[in-house]
Amino acid sequence: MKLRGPIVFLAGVLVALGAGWAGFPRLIYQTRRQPVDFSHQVHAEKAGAKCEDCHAYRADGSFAGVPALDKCSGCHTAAMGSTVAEKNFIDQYVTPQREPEWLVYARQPENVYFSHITHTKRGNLKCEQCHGNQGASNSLPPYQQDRISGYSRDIWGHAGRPAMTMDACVACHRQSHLEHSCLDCHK
Amino acid sequence: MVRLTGKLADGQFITRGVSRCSTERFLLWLAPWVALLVFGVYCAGLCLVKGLNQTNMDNRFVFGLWIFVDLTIIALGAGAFFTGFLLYILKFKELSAVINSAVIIGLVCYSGAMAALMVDVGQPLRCWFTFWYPNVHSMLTEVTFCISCYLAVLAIEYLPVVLKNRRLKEIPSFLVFEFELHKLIYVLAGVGTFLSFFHQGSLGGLFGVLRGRPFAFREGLMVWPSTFFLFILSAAAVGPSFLILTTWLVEKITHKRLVKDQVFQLLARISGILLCVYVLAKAVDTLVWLNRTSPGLGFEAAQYYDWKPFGTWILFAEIVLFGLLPALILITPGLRARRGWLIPATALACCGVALNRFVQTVQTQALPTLSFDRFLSYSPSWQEVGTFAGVLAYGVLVYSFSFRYSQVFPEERELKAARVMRLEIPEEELVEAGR
Amino acid sequence: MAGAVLTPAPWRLITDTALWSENWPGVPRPARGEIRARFTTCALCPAGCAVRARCVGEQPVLLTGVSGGLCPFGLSAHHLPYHPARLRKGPVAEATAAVAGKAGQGIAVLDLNPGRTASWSYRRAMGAMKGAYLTPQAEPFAYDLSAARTVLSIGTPLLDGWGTPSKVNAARPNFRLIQAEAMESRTAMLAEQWIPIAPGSESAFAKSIPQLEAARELSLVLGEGPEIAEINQRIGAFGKTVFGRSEAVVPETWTREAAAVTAFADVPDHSIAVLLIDETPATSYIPWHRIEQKLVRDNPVVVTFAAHRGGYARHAQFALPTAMYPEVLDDVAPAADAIRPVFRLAAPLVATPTGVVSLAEFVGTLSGVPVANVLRERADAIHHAGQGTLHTYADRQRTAVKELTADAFWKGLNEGGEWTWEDAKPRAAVMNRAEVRPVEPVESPADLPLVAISEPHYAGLVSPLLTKLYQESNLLLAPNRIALHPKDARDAGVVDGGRAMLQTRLGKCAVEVTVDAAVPAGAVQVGSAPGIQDVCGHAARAKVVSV
Amino acid sequence: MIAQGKTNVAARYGMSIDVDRCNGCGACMVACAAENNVPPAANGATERTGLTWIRVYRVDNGGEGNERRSAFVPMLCQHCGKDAPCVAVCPQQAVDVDPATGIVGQMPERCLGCRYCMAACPYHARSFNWSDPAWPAGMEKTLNPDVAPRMRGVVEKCNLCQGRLHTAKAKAAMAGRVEIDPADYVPACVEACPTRAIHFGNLNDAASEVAQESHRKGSFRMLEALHTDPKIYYQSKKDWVRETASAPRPGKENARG
Repeated sequence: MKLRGPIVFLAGVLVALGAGWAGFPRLIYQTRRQPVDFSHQVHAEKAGAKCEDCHAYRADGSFAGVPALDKCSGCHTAAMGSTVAEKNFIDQYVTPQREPEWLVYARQPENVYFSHITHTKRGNLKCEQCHGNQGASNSLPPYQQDRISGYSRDIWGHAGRPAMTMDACVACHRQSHLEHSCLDCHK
Repeated sequence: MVRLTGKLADGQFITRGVSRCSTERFLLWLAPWVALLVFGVYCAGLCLVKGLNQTNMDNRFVFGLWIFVDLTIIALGAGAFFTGFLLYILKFKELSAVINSAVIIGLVCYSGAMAALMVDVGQPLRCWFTFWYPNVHSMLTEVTFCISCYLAVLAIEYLPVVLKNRRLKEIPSFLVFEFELHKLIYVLAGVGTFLSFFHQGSLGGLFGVLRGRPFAFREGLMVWPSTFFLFILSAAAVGPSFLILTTWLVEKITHKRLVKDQVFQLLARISGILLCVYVLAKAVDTLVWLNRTSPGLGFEAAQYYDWKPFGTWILFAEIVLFGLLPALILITPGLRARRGWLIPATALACCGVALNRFVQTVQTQALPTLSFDRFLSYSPSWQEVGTFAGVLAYGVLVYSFSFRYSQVFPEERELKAARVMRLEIPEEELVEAGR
Repeated sequence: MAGAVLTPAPWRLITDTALWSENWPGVPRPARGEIRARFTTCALCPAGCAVRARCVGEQPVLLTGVSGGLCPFGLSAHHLPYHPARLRKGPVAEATAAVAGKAGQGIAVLDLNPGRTASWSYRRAMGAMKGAYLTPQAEPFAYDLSAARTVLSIGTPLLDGWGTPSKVNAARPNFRLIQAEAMESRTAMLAEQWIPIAPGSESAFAKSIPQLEAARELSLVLGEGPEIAEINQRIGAFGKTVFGRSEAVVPETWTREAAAVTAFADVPDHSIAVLLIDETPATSYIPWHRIEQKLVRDNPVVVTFAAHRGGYARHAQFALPTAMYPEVLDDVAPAADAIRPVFRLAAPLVATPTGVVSLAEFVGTLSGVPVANVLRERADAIHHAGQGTLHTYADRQRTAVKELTADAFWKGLNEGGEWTWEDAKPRAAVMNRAEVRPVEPVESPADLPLVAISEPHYAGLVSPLLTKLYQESNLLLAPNRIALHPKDARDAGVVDGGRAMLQTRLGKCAVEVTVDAAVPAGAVQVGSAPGIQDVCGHAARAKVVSV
Repeated sequence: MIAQGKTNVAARYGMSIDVDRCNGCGACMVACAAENNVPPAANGATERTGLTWIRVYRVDNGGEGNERRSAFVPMLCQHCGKDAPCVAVCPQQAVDVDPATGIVGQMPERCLGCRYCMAACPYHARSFNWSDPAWPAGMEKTLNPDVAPRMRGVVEKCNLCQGRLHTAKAKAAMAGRVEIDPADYVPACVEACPTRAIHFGNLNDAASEVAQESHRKGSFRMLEALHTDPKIYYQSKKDWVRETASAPRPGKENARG
């Protein structure tokens, strides 16, 4: 009889743990599909493309991010391979000249200022250090969007990916003694 | 039939040996306060949903009615910690007669102030940032930490008051819990005293550290400006006065004697002595500020009192009329023994602390700092007044419920028995008392 | 509870709510894209400042000056296409029918921004239709501040947006400024000397100038009114600081076809049956009662071509939406200090909205005068004349016109460029003695105790951000405001920030009140809103009534 | 991991404002609002509830009639020194002074909206978002992508156009430089001023225009006796204008309206 209290307590703890770890992520994240089943690996290997070839810098040092359709249709006016994904891409986007609405995993909040050029050129960082091995992946992972904040789960660095949260930025800046003020990275 | 059972059920919760009014009268008493509370919640909701444009605050009057009310009620609620300090640490045993009342008042004041603060800030969802990313140099961080911790202490201290309810006492585990809690009370009182001493001070420091506002800025010891200590002192001095005032008010409303007269006398004496010390300290502080601090920052103190309606009368009112005068009444045994002197004196003392908080907050913001700037005025919008009224109603309701269903004044039964023996009591009242 | 704390759920939730507080609905996200610079010329006023537009993709997000700053109106012109008061559609077909129905009766075009190529189109169309081309006032002079040593200005906002501010600023260190004005205006504040005069006594003061001690040193007098030209002639300013206003070359056929320029005040009363008004971008406003006075009594037709609802659209039978800078290609009229010819194009920065009509095309269709390509025709005429240089803003190069092809010249103008003919000989100033102005009847001060001082600037449509100056600070007197001395405000029973009624013999207008000790007692400074101007001009007697 | 970038010598960005040149046109205020995505006035906003990071005050010598002389004084965040009054009071570190630039920064996303910093600022340089920001339909297209719009319930103020500093730094990095080109970093108000009354630069660079002007005769700072050590310098040849920098004087009640 004396044990009843602790048992109830433990059961409660277990239920809460289960709900928090297993149920909650399903509830809070909404999985969205990318418009195109894109393979970085194919482009890197067959087209021999480096990151900067598509994810380019502009003359003023700003970063163009995900390339626009122009860049893709430079090669893909007609099918180059025989995959279904490419055929779909051409039919749905290249031919009607519709920009695909890519979902950017690393999209930072509006108030974040991040300069790629400063990190790669002055800081000598490799793309992989923040983006993980994205460039060698064969397919795009599902885009898990937080229902409340609207941000991608990938920013938080789950499942072995490097995190892109403020804590991660600060940790690295602190290590290299480059932590000055909030406005260095916020706008 | 239903009403009868309701009545019976209600009566079963009332402490044995004391008389309480009928359920209908109680509900009648509650009705206006509940209405006011609902209105207050509506006003607060407006501010939360539509934003603070619902208030009349602006970029120059960044704090309005609420900060003044918060500071004042927290000062008045100081009776809780100070009585606890006197009772448990300094062992003034007589004060156990009012400690419950003091705790309730403290809880009401602090939780009310916190609620108002949550409406007052622009982004209530981010309130936890203060705990997660605290700036230890900020007086507001000190205030937030201490008030929320102390509120927790008060809530724990309030539990025994609730648990002393007749029906709740019947549940054994509650009784055990209460007993265990009672052992902790000294620790709680100690912690509570420290926290609240500290945050009364921090509240004083809130404006005292504003170097950019020479009207409020004070020099001080280490990191704390003199207002830090003056606020502690004034809160400690006025807390007991407010306790006298509320207890007297409850006695008047309920037509009962709740506390022995010597408790009143003790509280009044303590209040009076502390008030004397406070007035002296305040006078010295004011002189130092007028002649040294303010001119040192390039501000001739005379200009502060150039702007109508805040002439030098406000200094006089604050220090003499609402400070020295009640202090003298309260330390004179002959005067404070008479209710006709005691009650007005405590009321004056409470007004004094309110005026002090008003000067610190509202007048500071009204005065220009730039030579080409103007003197500003501000009057609260109905939404602000409504929110504040809601806080007041909330306080009255909590107190009413506590008073009805818990043993707020332990001496009440004893005093009542004495009264019943002394007077011929009409029969129906005895019947009611027997319930 | 204890279990839940060990899971990510509560932490995720509080973080998310905090994040949500950053991007909750209502906070817009600026579009991202490549940042580019484009150049144009500001067409809001004749100053025609060179503009560098910072664009995200094609969308301008910030306007700045090319050399030096811009005025607050020009800086924020890229907001105008989105102004809530924009006129976006109108009864085009009905207006066309109504005008056609009055064919053969007195038609006139009122051009509130004269001196543009479009003005020539109006003149040509009116020439073909035997109509009249009207401007607010015939201003034949141009002033050269760089040659002035002592300038007396009677209420002219010389340092506050007059002429071409960059030229004024460049000349400023070299001349002494005496400002005669009732209020200590922005110009008076920066002038070497301020002579306060009674409000409304500008004309009397001008007449007394020859008796002034400083009269001998004066090299230029600026002000309104017919006596100013005479004084300038007397002090020998003609040919030194006062010249005839120059215009860039126009194709010869235009000058042959064009109707004469008539000052609006010179039009006989009740003679206009059809009035077409071009009020965008207007640099001045003629009160409606003056316009009404010129219209025939029997069923006149007034069509205004406006970008917003606030001006004549309130009175005219037909208000037709028209495009304005920076959404339409137009040129900029020469400024008051343009002593040599100049030609600038305001190339559009955003797409021209659909559903707009232009007065030039309207009258072109009516009269059969081809107006579709007039800007190019004029640029070609300038190029053909082969004089002057093209100054391109992007590279700050000056190229002689002779070295450019006609296409290159046109392209240069369209990508932000200014043609000037620096070594042209300024035209001589010619006195126009026929000028007679209607004199305001003297009113009794008894029932209308205040004298109006009007704001020098009329800006028809301003960016919503101008609330920073009008509403969120008291830097500029808002168009719908009046300012009073504290004493007069007390007498009228009005308070700062309150509402009141401004009353004159012409009518009433609801206004907001600013109480300002800088306004002289007995005067009321009035904003430039058309509603106020309709009832209360400069020097008019007025009364303020609390409501 | 990160190559130790050559740390710049700390800069102290500041301004020198020539009051005698300011004609009060307000271009600085509008340019600032356009650059920093400050919304137009919310319904019923007044000079006390509006949002503006820079405000041009009309000041006068207190004279009556002909004796009256006025001037315009632009007031913005004075970017006080290390011990800025607003920095210490913020309960959650939403305000900081950048040791590398001397810029006093305000982080709207960290801000709780308690407004304590506003009470602390003697220059009234801070504004609170009393309402949700609102632009007329379509006008949000004209927002500057380099500055994040703020939400309701937070404090904002001048940060010397930090967005432009970011752009200048990225440009320098692209060109392989460590130091930014001073011509790339000019705040919007400075750029907009038609009379060039405002100069901007690094006060630690003795050769800069602002550093020299800050030592010139007639240079003054607002409320210097408060020891806030502002980096915004003013200058005027007129004695009465320089006196406006000191605290209000006794007996000046209701001098202005």
